[in-house]
Amino acid sequence: MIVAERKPMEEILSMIEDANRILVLGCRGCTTVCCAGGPKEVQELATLIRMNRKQKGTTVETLEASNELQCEPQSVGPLLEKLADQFDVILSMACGAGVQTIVKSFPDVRVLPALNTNFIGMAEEHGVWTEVCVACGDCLLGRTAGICPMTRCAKQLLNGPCGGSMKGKCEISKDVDCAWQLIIDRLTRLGRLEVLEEIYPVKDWSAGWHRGPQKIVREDLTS
Amino acid sequence: METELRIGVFVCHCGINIAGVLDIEDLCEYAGTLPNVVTVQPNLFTCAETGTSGIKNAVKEHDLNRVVVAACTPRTHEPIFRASCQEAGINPYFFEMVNIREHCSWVHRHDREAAQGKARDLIRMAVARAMFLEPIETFKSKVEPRALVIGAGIAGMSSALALAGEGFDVTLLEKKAEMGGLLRDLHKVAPSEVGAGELVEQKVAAIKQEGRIQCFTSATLEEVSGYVGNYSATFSSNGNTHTHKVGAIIVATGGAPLKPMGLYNYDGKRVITQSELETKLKSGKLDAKSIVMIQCVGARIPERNYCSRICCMVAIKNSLHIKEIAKDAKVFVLYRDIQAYGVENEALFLKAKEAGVRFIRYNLESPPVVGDGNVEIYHPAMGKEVPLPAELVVLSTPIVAHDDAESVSRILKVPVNEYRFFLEAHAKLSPLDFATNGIYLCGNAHYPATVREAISQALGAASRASIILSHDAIERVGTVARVDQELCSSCFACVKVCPYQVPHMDEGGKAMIEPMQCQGCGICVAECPAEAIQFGYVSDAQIMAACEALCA
Amino acid sequence: MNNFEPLIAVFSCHYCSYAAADLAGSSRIQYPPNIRVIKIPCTGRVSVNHILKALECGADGVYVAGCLEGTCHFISGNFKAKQRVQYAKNLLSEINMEPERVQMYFMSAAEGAKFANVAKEMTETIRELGPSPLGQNKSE
Amino acid sequence: MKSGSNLERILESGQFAVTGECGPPKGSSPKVVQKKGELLKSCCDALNVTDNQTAIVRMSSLSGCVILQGIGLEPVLQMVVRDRNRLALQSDILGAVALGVGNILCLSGDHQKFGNHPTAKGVYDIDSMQFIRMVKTMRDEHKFINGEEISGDVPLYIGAAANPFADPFEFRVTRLAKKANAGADFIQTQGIFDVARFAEWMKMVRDRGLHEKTHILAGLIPIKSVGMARYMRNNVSGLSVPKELVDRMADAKDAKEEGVKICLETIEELKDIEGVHGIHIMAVAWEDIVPRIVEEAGLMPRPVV
Repeated sequence: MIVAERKPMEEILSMIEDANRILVLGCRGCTTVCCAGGPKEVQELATLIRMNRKQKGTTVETLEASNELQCEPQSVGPLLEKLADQFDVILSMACGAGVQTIVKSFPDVRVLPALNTNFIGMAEEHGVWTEVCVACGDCLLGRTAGICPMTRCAKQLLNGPCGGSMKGKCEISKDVDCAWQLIIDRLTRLGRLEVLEEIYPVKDWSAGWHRGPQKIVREDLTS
Repeated sequence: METELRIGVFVCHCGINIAGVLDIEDLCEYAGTLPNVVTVQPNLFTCAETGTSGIKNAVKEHDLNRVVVAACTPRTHEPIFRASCQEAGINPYFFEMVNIREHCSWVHRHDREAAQGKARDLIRMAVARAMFLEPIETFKSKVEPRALVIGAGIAGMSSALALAGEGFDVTLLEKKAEMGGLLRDLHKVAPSEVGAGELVEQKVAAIKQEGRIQCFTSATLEEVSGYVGNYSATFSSNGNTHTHKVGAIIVATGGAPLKPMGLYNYDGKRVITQSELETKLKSGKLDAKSIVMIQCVGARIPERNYCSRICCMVAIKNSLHIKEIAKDAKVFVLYRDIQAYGVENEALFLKAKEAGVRFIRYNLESPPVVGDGNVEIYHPAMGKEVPLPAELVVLSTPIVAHDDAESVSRILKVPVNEYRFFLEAHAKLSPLDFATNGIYLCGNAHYPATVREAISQALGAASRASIILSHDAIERVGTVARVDQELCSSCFACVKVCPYQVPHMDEGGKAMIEPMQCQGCGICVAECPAEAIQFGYVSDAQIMAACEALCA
Repeated sequence: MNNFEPLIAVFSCHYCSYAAADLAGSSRIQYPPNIRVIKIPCTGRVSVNHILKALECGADGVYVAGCLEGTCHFISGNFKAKQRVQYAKNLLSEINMEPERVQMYFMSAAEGAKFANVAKEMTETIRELGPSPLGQNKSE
Repeated sequence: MKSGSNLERILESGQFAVTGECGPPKGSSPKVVQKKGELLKSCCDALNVTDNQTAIVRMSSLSGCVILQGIGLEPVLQMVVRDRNRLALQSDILGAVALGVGNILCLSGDHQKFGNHPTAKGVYDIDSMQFIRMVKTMRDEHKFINGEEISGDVPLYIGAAANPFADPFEFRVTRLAKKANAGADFIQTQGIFDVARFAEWMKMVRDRGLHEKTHILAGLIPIKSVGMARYMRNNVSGLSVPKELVDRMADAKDAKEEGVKICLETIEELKDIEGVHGIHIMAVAWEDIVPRIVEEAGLMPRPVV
């Protein structure tokens, strides 16, 4: 899932300084699941905004809503469509994709992000998410025992651990596992360590980072 | 379609308990100004017959659909007023109580003005909350009058017999090929001196005679689903798989003495454990004339820091048995601390000392050293190492949990501690219960216990279980959390935070809370990021309304 | 600001702190009349949004009073509450309000005196802090 | 001959090589490089010029190489993949060859987090292994990494690094094998303080015949003070500094002398390990000690091949 977290209040408050009618719009998809931008967090943020204004002796009108999947234009729905124009600002609590979908749906309303979209992650335990995928567009998990060195190796090495790997930890921090140690451990366990003898060729980045916006079209699904 | 809210407020004088401090007339007048309040009535004692009938009459007369009573604590009086509401024909949960006695008149006697203001605030908050009350129904669930007892050692057998004696069917599972458990290996049970074997045979015979107990040996528990009164347990026994419906479950999986591999030259021949000693005593094969017992072997050490509690008594008991067989045998007990609690145990300890058993204390820094035919020990009184003759060395090792405790714990969703002993819901309030309703524990599965303790716990657990089993159905008030699956984002937050592991994902991938299992704490409700969990009993709307009414 | 009388909302759990408040009452232990108890089944029921709401609606302080640590009637409710109170404190800091306006307390059902002391302590804490900028007292 | 560099000639003729290291300045003066070069000129067969070492910005490695060449020294061009993508790497390589550089050391580079620009974006387009192979392909097949033809020769003697002290230990030799297969002609190891562990690693290297595929130059870091020893023991990832060594430095009357002594003892031990074809001395901020060490290790004068 996409993992995000709320921006610092200071940043949010300064973005909406001149807005008096604010729609705080959550997403019931990923950002609900990562507890950053679901209905509960929407309420929390709206309340904090009102509290802040009240402290300053001014008022603000907030409306709290969440739609199903903010990155799906269809999920805007008629009700939201009707409401949106009444607001100075739509403060989106979705990921970057959700924010931009709302931007596209409401060309005349200021749409602002309340979250920082951090990474694609897995839920380690309740309240802990870790980055495990960088959406490189050229998945190599099949050759690395299911552990992604593009995400989890600070140098994105493809041919084994660098000289900074010590006691299973990465040189950048004792709290970070060396991805290659994990890969080697798991390949050893699976009895497939020999796959690492081969020199992994240079990566095809054309489908990944720094390559301009990507698009996937499934002809069988389009109309 | 919303019916108009019609709230009646009843303010109690409680004699002078409330009226002596607060101005009831003012409170009534104030309550009358609050939104949706259609009638306000003062009572001398609202809980008296005149008061409750007053409520019932007012409901009819004013067509009330919400009742607020400002009186004493709901912890004692709420049921009375809920019953009045029900009798008057409105849902008993359309009732809200304000505590202006314990929380106001009794504690602010010296500041009447402020107390009066606080009472007004509390009434205002309650009226606001009342507007969002939701009707709550009770529902019933049938109880299977059968218990599952896991483990047929002394604790499990005792539980099973007790339950059968009360007329309940029992499914008794034993993982070994025969019943009896740990006791099978023992000699005599202190302080009664009853033969352990006899005790086992008695119980086994009783169980075989008891038609209500179905015992399955070589059995493994595989799966348990359901909830109190209505569990379904699947297990295998001798190659067959069975599924039994049971209303309650007792965990009596026991424990086993630690095998002291690698400790004090343990070899099972010249260096043996207490239970191996008992086997020798039982068969009359003990011929050693000098015996050294070492206590706390593998216990109360950093990696296993609990005291097994019973080993001191076992050592005392066995040293006395040795002295009985051979008066001139030299018996030394090397100990760190002695656990001989209670009159009888203390008496046995003295008896052992009188019989010439020598007790020498050691500490972890200078443990005894087992040599060839002797044991070296630092004697604190002599201040030096002393060799003790030892034809036989007996190690007292702690009871440790069985390896399969973990799997039973997982299947039943009940907790174990770091040493895999099962963990009760509350050490004092519910020592035999798990937090999950309808599952109980006893014996060594919980913590090392003497036979006597194991039996008392077993009877207690059986009695706890019979409270459930004796009902045809369990009635449960719907003060429980419920998932609105339309809103559920399938984030698993409820699954992860519920202390009772009740929420789960249903086949549609949405969270589901079985009302019979829900304990009504509301933890998941507050945690759910999708606000998809409803809790009509104490809803967000009610709490928010009370907050909004904090200030007039 | 000597005449400032703080208004404090208390989320009190049925099994422990509400019972402790009852005991304070039946023992006639006097404490400041500044607190307003909102009864909940377990402090685990309290969400951050409830705490914020009470503050937004004018409470000068809010505290959550649960069972003693390790003895929650619902096992871990008071632990969750403690975490959420801490989170709420962080949120207050983010909007430049004093985090001390929100507190967590633990007490058993038998601790009537503690309930009273906590009420006193919290009232004093809030009196020191002064009126909440969101409260009804702020203009005084 | 692959490049015909002095280093190549010495190693290929079976002589014990000595290389040194020269860190360019955090500034634009060529004099600093020249001064270090003069110090090391007589005692080293080639001099590595570091590439933004520890991710701290310095004068470029290639410029350092050219400056050294100007005073008659043979440089080893260090290059890290942290700062350059495959385009920049290849173009710099061509430029280096054009300027007469004959040796290259292909590295990943220390993570940017450790340097003076911790917020910089790391490039890591390709990894060090792929880098080695890329240079080899450029040299041997006259092809860029995309398969296109290169006009002209790319005569480079290719080096790589190895760290026998990093984890997982067993995999370190596999990684060395990969580097040798990728095209590393010589290897410079991490600084060695734990000779026993290095010897163990070398045994694994010999078991796989790798000492015959590539020339291993054992890394040495002369220790100047107990503080430095302690720092390296506690803070430098990938180094193994035994406690006894720290104690020895702490107990020494003259720490610098003790450091030299340790270094010389280490060299003696290294000479006896089969498969070690030379040493690489990294005397960071203590360049002036190198001539003495090489002299007293009995490695002077340097052979002319």
